[in-house]
Parts: sequence; structure tokens; C-alpha cells
Amino acid sequence: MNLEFTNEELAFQEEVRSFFAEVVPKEWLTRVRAGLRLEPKELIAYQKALAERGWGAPNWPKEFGGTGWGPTQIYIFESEATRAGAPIQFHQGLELIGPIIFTYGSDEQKKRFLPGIINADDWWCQGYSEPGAGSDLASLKTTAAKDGDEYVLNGQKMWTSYAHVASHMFVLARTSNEEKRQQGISLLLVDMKTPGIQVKPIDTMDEKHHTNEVFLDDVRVPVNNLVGEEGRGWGYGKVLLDRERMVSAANAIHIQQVIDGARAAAERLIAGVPLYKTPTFSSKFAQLEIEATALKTMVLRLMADAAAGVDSGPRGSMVKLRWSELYQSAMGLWLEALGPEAAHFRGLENTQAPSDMPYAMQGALYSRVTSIYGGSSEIQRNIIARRALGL
Amino acid sequence: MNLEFTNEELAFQEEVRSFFAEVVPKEWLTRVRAGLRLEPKELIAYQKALAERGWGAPNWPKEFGGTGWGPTQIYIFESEATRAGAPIQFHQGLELIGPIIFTYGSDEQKKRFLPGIINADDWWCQGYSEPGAGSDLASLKTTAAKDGDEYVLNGQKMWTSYAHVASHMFVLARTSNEEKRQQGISLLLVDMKTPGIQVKPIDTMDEKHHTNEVFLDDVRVPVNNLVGEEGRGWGYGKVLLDRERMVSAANAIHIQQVIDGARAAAERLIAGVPLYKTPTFSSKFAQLEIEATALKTMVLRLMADAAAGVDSGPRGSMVKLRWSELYQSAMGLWLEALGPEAAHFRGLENTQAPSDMPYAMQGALYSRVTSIYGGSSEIQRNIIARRALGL
Amino acid sequence: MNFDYSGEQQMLLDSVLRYGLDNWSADKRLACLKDLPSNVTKSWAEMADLGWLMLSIPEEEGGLGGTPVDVMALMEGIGRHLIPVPYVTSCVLVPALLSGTGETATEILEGIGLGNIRAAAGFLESEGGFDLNYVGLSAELSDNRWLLSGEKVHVEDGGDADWYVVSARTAGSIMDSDGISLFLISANSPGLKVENFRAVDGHTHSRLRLDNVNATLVGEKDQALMRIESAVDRAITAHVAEAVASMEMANAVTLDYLGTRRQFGVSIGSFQVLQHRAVDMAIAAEEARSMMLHATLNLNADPVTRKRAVSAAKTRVGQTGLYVAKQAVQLHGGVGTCDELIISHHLKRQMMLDTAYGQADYHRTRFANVS
Amino acid sequence: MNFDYSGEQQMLLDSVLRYGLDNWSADKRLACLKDLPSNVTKSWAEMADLGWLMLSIPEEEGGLGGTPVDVMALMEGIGRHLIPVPYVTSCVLVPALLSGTGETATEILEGIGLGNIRAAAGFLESEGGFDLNYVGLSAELSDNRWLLSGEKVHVEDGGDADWYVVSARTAGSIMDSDGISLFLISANSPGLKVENFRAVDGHTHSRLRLDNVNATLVGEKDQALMRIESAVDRAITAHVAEAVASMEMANAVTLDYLGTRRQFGVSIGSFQVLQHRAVDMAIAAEEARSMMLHATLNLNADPVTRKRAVSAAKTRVGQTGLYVAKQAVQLHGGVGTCDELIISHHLKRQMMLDTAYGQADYHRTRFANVS
Repeated sequence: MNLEFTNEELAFQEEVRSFFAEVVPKEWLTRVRAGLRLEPKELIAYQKALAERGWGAPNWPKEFGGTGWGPTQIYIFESEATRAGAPIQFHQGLELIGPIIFTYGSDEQKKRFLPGIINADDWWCQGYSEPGAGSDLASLKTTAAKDGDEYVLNGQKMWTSYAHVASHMFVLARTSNEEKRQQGISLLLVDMKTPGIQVKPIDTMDEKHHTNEVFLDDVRVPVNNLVGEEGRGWGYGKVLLDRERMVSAANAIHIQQVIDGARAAAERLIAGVPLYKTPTFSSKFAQLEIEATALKTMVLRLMADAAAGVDSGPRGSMVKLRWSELYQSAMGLWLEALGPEAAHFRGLENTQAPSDMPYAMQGALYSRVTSIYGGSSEIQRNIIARRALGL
Repeated sequence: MNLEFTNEELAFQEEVRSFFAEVVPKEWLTRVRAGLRLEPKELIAYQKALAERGWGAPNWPKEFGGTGWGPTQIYIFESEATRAGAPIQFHQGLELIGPIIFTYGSDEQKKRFLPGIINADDWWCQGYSEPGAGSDLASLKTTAAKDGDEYVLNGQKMWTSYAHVASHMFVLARTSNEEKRQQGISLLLVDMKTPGIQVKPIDTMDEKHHTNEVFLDDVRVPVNNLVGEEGRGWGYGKVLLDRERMVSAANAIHIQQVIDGARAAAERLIAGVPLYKTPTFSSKFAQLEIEATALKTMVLRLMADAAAGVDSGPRGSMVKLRWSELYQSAMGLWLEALGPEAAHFRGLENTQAPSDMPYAMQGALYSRVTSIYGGSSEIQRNIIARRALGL
Repeated sequence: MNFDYSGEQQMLLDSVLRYGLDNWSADKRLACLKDLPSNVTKSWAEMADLGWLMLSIPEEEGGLGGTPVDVMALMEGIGRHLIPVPYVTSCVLVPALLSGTGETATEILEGIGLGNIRAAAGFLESEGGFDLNYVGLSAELSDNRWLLSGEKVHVEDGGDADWYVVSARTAGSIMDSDGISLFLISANSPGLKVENFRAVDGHTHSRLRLDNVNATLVGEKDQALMRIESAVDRAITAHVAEAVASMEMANAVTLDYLGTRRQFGVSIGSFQVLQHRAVDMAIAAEEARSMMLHATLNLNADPVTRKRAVSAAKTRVGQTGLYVAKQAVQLHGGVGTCDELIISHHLKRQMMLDTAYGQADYHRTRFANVS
Repeated sequence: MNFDYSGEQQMLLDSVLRYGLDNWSADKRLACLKDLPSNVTKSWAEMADLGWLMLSIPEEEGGLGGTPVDVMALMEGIGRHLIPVPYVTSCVLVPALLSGTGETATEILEGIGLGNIRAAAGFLESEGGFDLNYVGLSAELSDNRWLLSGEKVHVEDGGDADWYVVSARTAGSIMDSDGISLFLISANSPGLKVENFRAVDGHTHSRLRLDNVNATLVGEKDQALMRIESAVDRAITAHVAEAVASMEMANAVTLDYLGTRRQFGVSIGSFQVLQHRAVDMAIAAEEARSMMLHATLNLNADPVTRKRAVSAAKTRVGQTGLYVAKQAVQLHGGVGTCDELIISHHLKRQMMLDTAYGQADYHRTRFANVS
């Protein structure tokens, strides 16, 4: 039992560190720390830099263009990214549809779509959720009717993040009605330029456009774009279960950025003393750091399990739960650190607020959705109770 | 809308205050503050002093020997009791069986039993719970078979507080088996000297003997001791629903004693400074005081509702819930104030710990049961959800 | 001891509730927000016509001489429908600062009461946090005229004020309790630079930079701190009432959602975990309402009692308000984060109410240290 | 990076678990507690035979030279079955204080390892809280003999020690970091008064009053604080492992109860609220285990890293341990508060473990201030 890195791993750490020192611009820092996604063009530039270095897909096997890294390397990579103020890579392509394509897709699909994900020529969005479906995904209503060499899609998708910038969407649609609601659902790859697709922004309280409704009106998709077999799309999600823990782990490692953001904000003087030195703020901040230490060690254990090929049970769900709680707390502390000026969201008439003020407020508002999306905290607890505790 | 007392009420307050100044011995203080019941002989002496002054039953109507006070007077009375370090009156007779007897009992029962409750000649205990029944009281198994002029009781009662000092017990027992489990249950008044009763202490983690198992083995009870009608005992509990809010209210008013206890303990010097002046302790203590202020105002509103004859909805349950939480927090703070010596529970070989140490630990351990008894916090939330929120 | 509104107070509350429902209800809100300034102006004029703007102004200064409980009743209506008018600033805080200080003030107050003037007040400075005694902005007497120089970093609702009341240092040094005075300045004074910021809840706040701005002394020179603290406590208590009403509305909306929204074939209100959450939200609202009453009914008590009551209320209502609003969003799921539903607006307002005049922890410390 | 026990460590853990199950399991516990001193003495002798008492004593001083991870493995067994032996005090803390300080110490350590001697250590003084540098007990050199006078208010597990190691002031004044030295004193020294206290968890602690007690200097004069801090951090980390194992056992027992106990015609584990509570308890235990690993694997790091890791673990394990134990009692209902069920014993031990060497908040402050 030990926490040390080998000499090889230390050398790798150096390599990654100098790479990030070069590619991460300072102007990203505040937004990254506030947990806000960068602009699409910034994310694309970042992904292209990674791809050029051969690190576009840290979690993918080598044969599909990934790095083939083991968990310790991935941990080092994400830790250094965190340290350098780099964002989390956009995950809809890399972590959601990519792995499904390289596991269940046809050779043609692999050849066509995998490189575009790594080098950011394509931008994928996820067409799963529907109005009223929420956590109950199996009740989806979008249909895909076969018509010759094409499927004809009709329906409405909801919460489609970044559909407004995406070039492609992967869609779950019903190809037949079976008694068991999970059956008869197929997975299709759709070019966003196809006629009949309409994207409508959803206005959210953080005032950042990141999600959409997508209307599908006689959208014709070549049958070649069906992934795997018809009617078995629901099952393909299972490949994600194992990968989800890596997404949660990456998020959790990046929590340090939010904590650093709150800490930097607390350099502000209050009655002449830096806020972080006042006992009540200091003890709340220490509590946050301590809980983040626990989270980080949970991630290390998850990584060690993954390295050993061991099932880490519900630890992925636990990490997701605790990550969202800590992110929300950290943003709360950040707002507190801003003091009265936390209310200054947007300067009017060319007035500027200090750069972290609007982003901190936006980040604090955005943070609320992290305990809702990807399986709300309540759903995660249901899952842990059932799978891990047998209740 | 106002918080002021009338001149009459202010005069009453003076009167109560001087009474308590006389009857409350200093040596009760630590135990009362720790939320621990005094010894039976102390409680009896206190009750006798109250009875002598005519205040033995503050919540009873005059015609049965009570004071006939309105809610504001009761509030003043309990507040002054709190201030003076007086205990809460033992409630099994005063608040549980007394009101049932004066509402549903025969004239003979009223004459025989009510005065003994007020002047503490009798000590009542409650034979409701049974092993395995817990919150699901309707599943009780103790039987009362009619045999001539007597009922013959057989069964086992559990969590019978102070059965070991009680002179009488009121018992729920099954007199017939009906389809609806709540039917066929009768309420009987039993003299504890009756042959066939065996009381066995339940050892609890606080190391204070306060509760028992009671075995009933062919215990013969005169039919005259049946309260109201046979088979309708379950329903008589309902008279208590309205009175429960007054019991919760009295407890909640007395919360200030526990807070004062924690505050006094925090006079201890830590590195030369009184603990209560250190910022982290001070902010936790302030939080407690603030929440207690909310609780106290909830009680005032409850009292005002009672005065106006208005239903206060679920506020009684809310007060009970919050009271137990605050009591538990306050005892936690008290323990923290004791520092390393909190571990000194019992001096061996004639060694003495400062008087509040063992009592604080005992109070902290005892406090755990307050969120369990009288309807656990979980049950209270079920009740509020159903009755008040319609869920 | 009595917690009932009088008949008149109940009528006032009912009218504000009706006004809010007619003009700012959830279904009309998004449209209103699209042209917020003109809708606020419209509401302001209507509220003036209804006499609400002069509620807490003393009768001898052209007002109705309303009590803290009267203000509480009105604020319950404003909070329940999240009416984004600068009522507390212009009609509670400023009147408390100005009343009884003389002719100029009386003129301003009459104008406020009639809806002709809006005023705001600035106390806070850079590096001073929420401390009202941290005043460095200087006031120099020159040729019998007061000239003010310095900065106020945050003026609540300063965005469209015609007049500002600001604290300035006339003696002593920064953080001294003595030596603070109040001044009136017009929004279009030479030397005054106003920077405006939109908040997430529709209110507009300002930062003021003053460079030898001509000002009128208001009230006692050097001894304004007690007046400022008392006025701010009144503003806080009005905000507390707004927050409580918003919590109760958020709870009602959420309860309704729990009953109608179905998942996995049942109403989500049948899940015990969500039931208990709703109970905790209801308890939080009960606590908050109790604290609101406690603060309001102690506003005219001695300063120590008043400060402790107000800070206790500010602390607990800040905590419970954020708890309720966050859980209301959480129980709504994804749609809870959308502009379209009213629930996210309650969260935003609760966040801003907690921030105004000091977050929960700031007031918990004040509560502990008042003596 | 690896979190697996070695084969030997796993074997050690398994033997302690088996020993605990055979001798201190829930069904035997009440009988054991009735004659606690003799049962502790019996276990102590058996543990000596198994070689466990010499685990963390260096090989050159007659021990096995075990690592922090070895100690952690052993403590998991002790914690899971709540074996009320003074292991951490006598076999972790004292060896860390004494090892490498010379002949007298080596003799004591050999005796400890063989089970012939029990030793405890006293640092804390009245009005010093948990601060290890708050040392007023005086040591005077007279005729080449050290004479100690003063008081130690709490000696963990001091109840049946044959020797005490105490900190005393040899230079400087109270609260100085320099000028603290360590001394060995025999329990039956003239001038030493030992007052013993039973704790709620079966351990026995002491208060020492010294009046010119003859003592042996241990280690470097005036410079003992670093050694004391390091030793106490080892004791804390061992306690943390004990607490984590106790939490996991409490969770297992509670989970079992949820599955078997029936109310209202169903198993209580079918209630969603109780399911989610059990999940939060499981997450708490995961966090605690992570903190245990973090502290243990940083015990040999530089002092700043070590102190932060240990205080972080002490804080979080104190918080989560109390949470888990309290909820375990709550979910058991009334029977959870009874001696008869093991669950109340877990709560009592968690309360005492949180108290030992400073509660959660004390260590959170230490964590924040270490530099």
C-alpha cells in the first residue's frame, strides 16, 4: 500500500505539466474555476491541441486513436490539467458516443466518426431526454420508421446540450413498440444538417446558452447510421456504466479548480483583513478542503480499482454525488467572498465588474443543475441503495 | 399584532418568578440543564410544592383541580420555570392519563385518581408499547379477558418509563379481536401492587434507569377500572393529540436550560481564553441560540393559536422535531466545551469529576432517544406530509 | 401577545397580493422581464396611486405613518409575486434615514411618497465588507458647502435613483463609530459618477465615485451611525418578510408540482424521500415566518434587542430561504433551472436577499457580538 | 499507487477480526463488560502471546518494526469488534514517544512488547484544551535528579498504566514551543497522585497530580514538542482506523436490521427515507475510509503534510463517525439506545474517539493553521 508514483510516472507528470503550461491561456482561468464551459471555439482549440499531441482521447484504447493510458496516467493527466487551469474536455463525443461506436459500431462508422471526435472536426450532442421523460428515459416517444434505406425520425428531444453548435447528434428512438418499454429502442447517428431538424434554445437561470430543445420532423437518416442492431439501443448504454466512473472521477479531480477560485476570491480585504484569514470563513474553507481531500482519495481508490480491473461498486455514484455537493458549496463560498458586490451581475452602460463577479454568480447558478443531470442525487441514492446495499 | 404582556400578565410573571425563586434548589441545576430527569423523590417534592400553591396542573381546567390558565399564562409559567432552573413536571399522569380520565372516565375514577396525580400521591406509568410494536402500536398483543368483575391481563409491555417507581399504570390491552387492528383495544387503570406484575429494568446507554419491561401474568383488574367503553381505548388517545402540542411547547420552552448549560460549560478557559469567546465556538453557539429563537417564536404562535381556539396544524409535530434536534446539538456543544475531560464519566476510588461532566455525557447520550420516542422524527415527518401537505 | 394582522393590514396584504397576481404572476413574468425598466416604472406609478409608496413615511412628512407590521404585510405581497420594484430601498430605508431631519429631507420624502422621486442609499466601501462603520469617503466643509470625495462600492437599487443618501466621514478615522454623517446628493451632481449593474433578480445596483460632489448634510453631524443602523435594520426586516413570502410561494408551487408531475407511472409526490424533503421545506418556512415576526415586533425595541432580533432573523431566513429555494429547484428537476418556471426566479431572489446587507454568517457574527 | 494490504497485513487483520469475534462479539460483550478489568487483562496477555503488542516497536528495541499500514490493519480488527484494550496508548503512542531515546526507554518498550508493562502518556493541562504546547507542569533539576510538579488533567488510558510519559516545562513559559521535555515516571512514585475515571466506552483515564516526583528525562531536553506531535499524530491515525472499522460494522448491523425488522407489515428497509439514510451512512464510511488511507499513508511525510493529513482525517472521521453512529441508533429506534444491542456501544466509542486528542472542530482549525 502506497501513494507514491514510480519514476516513470513522475517523468510523465513532468511531460504533461510542461504541455499544459504551454497550451492553457490565462483568460480561461476564471470561467474554468467557476465550473463554466468555455466557448465552443475555445474548447475546439483545446481539443485540437490535445489531439495534435496524441492526447485527444485519454480514456480510449490505442487502436481507436486513444492514448491507451492506464488509470494512474489518466489521474496524473487530469490532476495536471486541473493544476494548470485547463478545462474538462467536452465529453459527449469522447465519453458518450465514441465508446459506443468503437464497441458496437460498424467498421465504416468507426472509420468515419472516431477521428472526428478526437480531432474536434465533429461536435456531438446527445438526443436522449424528452419532454416529460426526465429520469424515466424508457418512456421516450420519438419514433424512427424504416422507409427503404432510411429511417424517418419524428419527435422532440429536450436538454440537448450544445445542439446549437453540434455537427452530429446521437439519438435514441423507438423503432417498434414492445411490451417491455426498454425494448424496441434503437440508436441512430444523425447529421445536424439533415433537413427537418430544428434547434430551439432553452433559457436557463444562469443566462448561459448551453442546452436546447430539438424538434425532429421527418428527419431522414441512412440505415447505415444505425448503431449495432435495431431495437437494442437501450442496452448499448450499458457500456457507459463502466466509463461513467471515469467521467465522475475527472470532474472530481477538477473540483480543486473551484476551490482555488473561492480561495482567490477570499483574498479580498474585509475591514482590512483578507477574508480567508477570518476564523469563520477559514473554518468553512477548511471544511471544504477536507471534504475535497476525501473526494480525491475516493477517486484514487476508484482509479486503483480500475487499474486492477476490479469493480468499484457504487463508488462512481458516490463520487458524482459528493462532487456536485462540493461544487455547490464552493460556489456558495465564492459568492460569500465577493461580499456586497456579488449582486453585480452585468455592468450596464459599459461598466465592468471585476472579472470573477459575473462568472462566480453564473457558476453558482449553473452548479444547481449538477445535482440534477446525469441522474439526480435522488436517483443516484436509489441506485446505490439497490445495487450496493441490496435494499 | 404584538409581543407585549398586559399589566395583569406582568404581575402574574412576578408572582411566578418569586415562587420559583423559593422552591427550586440549586443542586438540581446541572441535571435539569442536561435535560435529565431528577430523582423521583425530588420530582415528587417539586410537584407537591406546586400542588400546595394550587399550580399542580397548569394545563387542566379548574373543575378538576387545574389552574384553568390560558395559553399566555402557561407560557409565562413555563418560561419562569425555565429561567429558575425548575424541571419539567412529570407528564405521564398530568398530560397523558389525567386528561383522558377527566374526559372519558367515570365520576368514581375522577374522584379517586385526579387528586393523586396533582398532589403526587400517585405516580403513573404508561403501558402502551410492546416488544416489536414500536411505532406500530396497533399491533399490540397484550390481552384482557373478562372474568366476572375483573379483567385478567396477560402480556408484556416495553419502554414503560418509571414503572419501577410508579404506583399505577394505564394499559392498552386487547379485549377482542377485530378485523381492523385498532378496534377491540381497551384502556385499563392498574394498581402496580396487583399480583402478577413484574418490572424489569431496561439498561440504556446513558446508564440511568428510566425505562422498563413490564410482564403481566394473570393480573386481575376490577372492571370498574376500565376507562370509557370496552374496545374503544384506541380512540381515547385522540384527546391527547390536542394536548401534545402543549407538552411539546413546554419542552421547547425549557430548551433554554440546555443552552444555558452549554454556555456555562464554555466559560472554561482554553489556552487562557474562555471557550465561548473563540470565534468558531461562538458562531456555533450563536447558531444554536438563533434556532432556539425560531423555536421559541413557533411556540408563541402555537400558544396564540391555542388561545384563539385555532387549529395550529402540524406545528406541534414541527416543534417536537426541532426541539429534539436542538437539544441534541446543545448537548454536543456542551461536550465539546468540556474538552479532554468529557471522557471522565465516573470517578473511580472516590475521585470526583466537576459536577457537569458526568451529567453532560449522560444528557448527551439520553438526548438520542428524544428523536425516537413519542413518534420518531421519521414518523413525525410522515404525519406532517400526510396531514399538512396532503402528500 | 397576538400575531394577527389587523383588518386594515389584512386588506393591505390582500390588495398587494391581488396586484402581484394581476401584474407579475408567473405566467406574465417573462414578458414583463423583457422590458423590465418600463414595467417597473409602470408598477411604481400604480403603487404611488394606491398610496403604498408613502406607507412608512411619517404623517407629518406627507406619509401614512405605517408601522413595521404594516410594512411587513405589504412586503409579503411583494415577496410572494417577486415584484422587482425598489420598494425597500426607496420607501423603507430612505424614509428611515431622512425622516425628522428637516426641510430638504421632508421635500424628498413627500416626493417619494407621491412617486415623483426615487432615492437610494450608499454605505459600503471597498475593503469594508458589510460593515456600516467602515466609512472612508470624505466630507470637507469649504465655503459653507460640503464636498464629498470617495467611493461607495454598492448601492442597493441605486440603478434608477434620483437622489442618493450616503454616509461620509466628518471626523475620526476609518472604522470609528463616531464621526460618520449622512449627506444627500442629487444623481446629476457634477463630480458624481454612477456605474450601474444589473442583478440576476431584475434589480439594478450602483457603484458611486465621488469627486468633490456638492452635498447636503442630513441630521446630526458625526453621529449618524445609530440612525443608519436603525434604518438598515428596518430594510433588512422588510427584506426578511419578502423572503418569507417567496419561500412560502416556492413551497406551494413545489407541492403542486409534486402532486401533478408523474414519473415511473406514479406522481412523484408519492416518493417518501420527496415527501420528507417537502416537510423540511415546510418547517424551514415556519421557522422563517417565526423569525420574521420576531424581528418585526422587536424593531422598536432598545438597540441591543433590536439588533439581535434582526440579525437572528437575517441569519435564519438567509439559511432557510436558500435551502427552500435550492430544494424547490432540485425537486423540479431540469425544468427547475429554466427561466420559464417561476421557481428559478425565487432562487435568484433568495440569493440576492441573502447577500443584501450581509449574508447569514455575517449576521450570525453580529448577533454573537452585539452588546 | 496501490491501496491493497500485503498478504501479511491481510493475515494480521484476519487474525484480529477472528480474535475479536471469538472474544468480544456482540453476544459476548455484555458478559465481558461485567468484569471488564479482568477480561481486558486476559485479552492483553493473549495479544502479547500473538505478538501484537510489539507490532510498532522498532526491531532494535525488541519489536517487529511494523509500519503505519500494519498498525492500521490491526486497528481495523480492534475497531470492528470494539475491543476495549488500551492498545493505541501503550503500543502506538508510547513507543513513538520513547523509541530511540536510550536504555531506560528500551527496557520499557521491551516490557510493553512482551505484555509485562503498560504505559500511558499525559500532555494536557487545565485551561490548555487539546494544545500540546500548553505545558506548565514544571521540571526542576536538583542534585542531578529531575523533580516534577504540576498536573495533567487527562491521560488517555491512564487507568492501569505502570509507567507514565509526561511532558514538562524545562525552559520558557507556558505555550512556548521550545522548552518542553519528556519524562518517564513510575506509577508508584512518591508524590504522584493518580485519579482514575471510567469512560462510557470501557476505557479508563486518569488525572495526575505531581508533587516533586522523581522522573527520568527521555530524549532531547527542551525539544520534545516535535516528537510529541509526531507520536500523537500516530495515535490519532490509529484511532481513525478504529473509528472507520466501527462505522463499517455499525453500518453492516444497521443494514441487517433494516432487512429483518418489520413494521406496518413490511420490512423497514423498504422505506425510501431509510434507504437513502443508509446510503448516506455508506457514503460517510467511504469518505472516512478514504481519509484513513490518506492519513496513514502520509504519516511518514514531512511535518506539514503529515499534520494536515492527520487533522483532515481526524476532522472528517470525527464528523462522519458521529453521523453514522447516531443514525445507526436512530434507525434501530428504541432498542438502539439499549445496552443490549451492540449499536449503542459503537456510538459511545465514536463519541470518545472524536474527543480523544481534539474534536473535529479543533482539528479543522489545526488543519487551517498548519504551515
